[in-house]
Amino acid sequence: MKQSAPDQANLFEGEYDNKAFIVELDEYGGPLHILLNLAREQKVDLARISILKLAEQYLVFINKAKRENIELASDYLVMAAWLAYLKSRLLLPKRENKEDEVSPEILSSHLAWRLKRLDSMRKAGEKIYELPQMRIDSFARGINDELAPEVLSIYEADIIDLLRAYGRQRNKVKAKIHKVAQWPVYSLEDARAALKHKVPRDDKWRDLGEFAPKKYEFKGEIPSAKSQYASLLSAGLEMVKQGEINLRQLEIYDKVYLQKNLKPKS
Amino acid sequence: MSDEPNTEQEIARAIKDLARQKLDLVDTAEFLAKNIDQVERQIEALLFASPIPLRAQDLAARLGEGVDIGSALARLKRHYVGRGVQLIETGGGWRFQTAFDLAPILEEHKEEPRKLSRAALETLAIIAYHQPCTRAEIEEIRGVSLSRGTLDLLMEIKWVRPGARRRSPGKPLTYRTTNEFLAHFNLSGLDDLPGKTELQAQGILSANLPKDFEVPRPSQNIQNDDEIIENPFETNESDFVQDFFE
Amino acid sequence: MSDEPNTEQEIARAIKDLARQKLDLVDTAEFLAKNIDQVERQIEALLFASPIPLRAQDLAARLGEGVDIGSALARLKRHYVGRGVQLIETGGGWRFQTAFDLAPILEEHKEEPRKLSRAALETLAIIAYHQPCTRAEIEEIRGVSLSRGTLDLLMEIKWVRPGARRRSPGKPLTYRTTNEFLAHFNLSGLDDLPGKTELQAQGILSANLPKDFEVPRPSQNIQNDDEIIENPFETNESDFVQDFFE
Repeated sequence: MKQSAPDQANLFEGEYDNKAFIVELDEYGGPLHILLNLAREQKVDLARISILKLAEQYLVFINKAKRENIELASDYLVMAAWLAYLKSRLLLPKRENKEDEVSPEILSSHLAWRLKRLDSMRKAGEKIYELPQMRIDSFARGINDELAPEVLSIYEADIIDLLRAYGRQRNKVKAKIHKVAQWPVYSLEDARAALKHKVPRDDKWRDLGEFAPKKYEFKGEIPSAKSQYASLLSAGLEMVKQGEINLRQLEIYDKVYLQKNLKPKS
Repeated sequence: MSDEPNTEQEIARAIKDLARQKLDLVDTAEFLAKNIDQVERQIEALLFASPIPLRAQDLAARLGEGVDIGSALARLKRHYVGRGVQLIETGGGWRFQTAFDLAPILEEHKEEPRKLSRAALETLAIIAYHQPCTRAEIEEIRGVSLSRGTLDLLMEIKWVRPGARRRSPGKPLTYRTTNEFLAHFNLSGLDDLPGKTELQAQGILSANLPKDFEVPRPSQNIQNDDEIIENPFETNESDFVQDFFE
Repeated sequence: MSDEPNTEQEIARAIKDLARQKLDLVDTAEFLAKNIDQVERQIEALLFASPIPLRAQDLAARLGEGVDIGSALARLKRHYVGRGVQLIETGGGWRFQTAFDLAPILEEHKEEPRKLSRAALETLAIIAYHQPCTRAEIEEIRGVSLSRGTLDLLMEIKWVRPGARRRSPGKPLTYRTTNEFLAHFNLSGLDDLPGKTELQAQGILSANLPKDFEVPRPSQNIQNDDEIIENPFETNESDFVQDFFE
């Protein structure tokens, strides 16, 4: 980490091949990190960096990357757009502040603050690693044959153990549910596809039952006639709504008839 | 006005620093008065960190030529006389060990930390999420029957307790987790148990679960109509407050 | 004549006994002069024998009521100042360990430092200084979404653990550092984290950004920490339509 921190300056100068570039991007994570490294190049207090300069450098960076045909994550491009916007706001003469707009100065001071926070967290991580560590700088007792006083509890388990145990069980249950879930129904999607395909060319009324699939068309168990009819009717109603067909039933308990709608609504 | 807290903080910090420096000075003075030589310190650390007793020649090999190991060992042994830890020479070499007369306070709790068995851990997890739940429900989720010992063990270590009886045929007993359970797992309440989304984000639950798959929120189940409160004195106040505010 | 060897033996034994008694006397005198109290000895032995750091309350549980553990620990710590072995308070517990300056002669026990990726190190630092904090907060500070493996790794090595849920919409899980983390880095507590006071004074740790400021992050919505509250009544609409017609 400390020693392996890649040299972002070099990377930025373009002394990279595509592969290394991508790897470095992974290492860095994202736009805020790139910005932070660019900001560090300005070698000033992070609170006083020029956001304008930073925005310019970042845009150059993005353009360069584009020229190199590097696939950039959308994060990078969104950040670029945002910075371009901020830059233009900073450059434009000041106008009356609209109520719903935050002044670019505030935006850029916040950005500077965020960079400073990220920077201090990064440094803090390195400082933690510089602390004396056990089994490196200091050692516990070597012999362990003595009685081990364990006062906390005899049984050890942590929350992760517990959650994993739970997950193991429930993931198993999931498989069971899957098997049960295979209920032979003629799905609405299937009915819709079949009906679309079979709509007659003329405007003769036909029994809706005629559009039911043949037995051999089903792969697994054959769904009940009721299921087939219900789905065909649902799909049919949908098509009526779209003006593709007409449906009619002359009286209760009678069959439902289907006809192609030759005069679709304009 | 706005910098007042800062000033106060700074004064507090300065006082702390002074106190620390004073302590350091005292320590240093004491240290100098102790007159511990470097060889003695080194031998002390070596014997302490070594997994096996070390012979004088082992120590010599580590500390280099011309070091008087013998007299340093003698000094070190003298230093530990009467303390809770002793420097002992055994057949194999020198080692530190606790004083014999203190064995009783060490022996008293000789138990080794043990891992909870897989069955016990799984049962515990199911009770935690699905409580109050019956033995039959645990068995249904685990897909195997529950040995008697498992629930007994969980109750013995006070992580699980019997709850009320379910108002269903056979009036089965339900089980719940205890406050000790919450304390051991650093949970401030049952609703601290992560839900489906988090379990999936952590890769603990499979990502492609059926839509109707649910991870119960245990806190929601606490006041269950199906239950008969068996123990009139058992009021679960904190649970009530939780329900009330949710 | 036949008892001559016996007499000789007896004389030899008597001399030996005398010598031993004299040594014992010297030791006893020295011991008395040392003025070690029994509690200090007991704590010394307990901490010495324990494979894990023990907290003051653990010691109290062993030594019984009415024992002033605190002052005995302080005396013990003072006693070990400057020696090859030190008494350290870390993560709420106490343990003996070798003095830092002696690490070179203990080279053979040294382990390879754990290598953490930059992402993991930053995440660790953010959790350490901002805890308890949620995944979303970590992502907000780093400006990128957190890959699942990073937190897993930190939890795997037991430096980070899940904490309580945040009482905010979605009840996201928070993360904390563990006592093992403190113990590994010889920190006596979270206040000892390097630069903590300075960072606090600068407002880096406490300040929340005003809502108007947000650097856009397209991935923000993809990995969402927020928990979906499972609704048992949530029905799938297309299913409903089918049911209706059946």
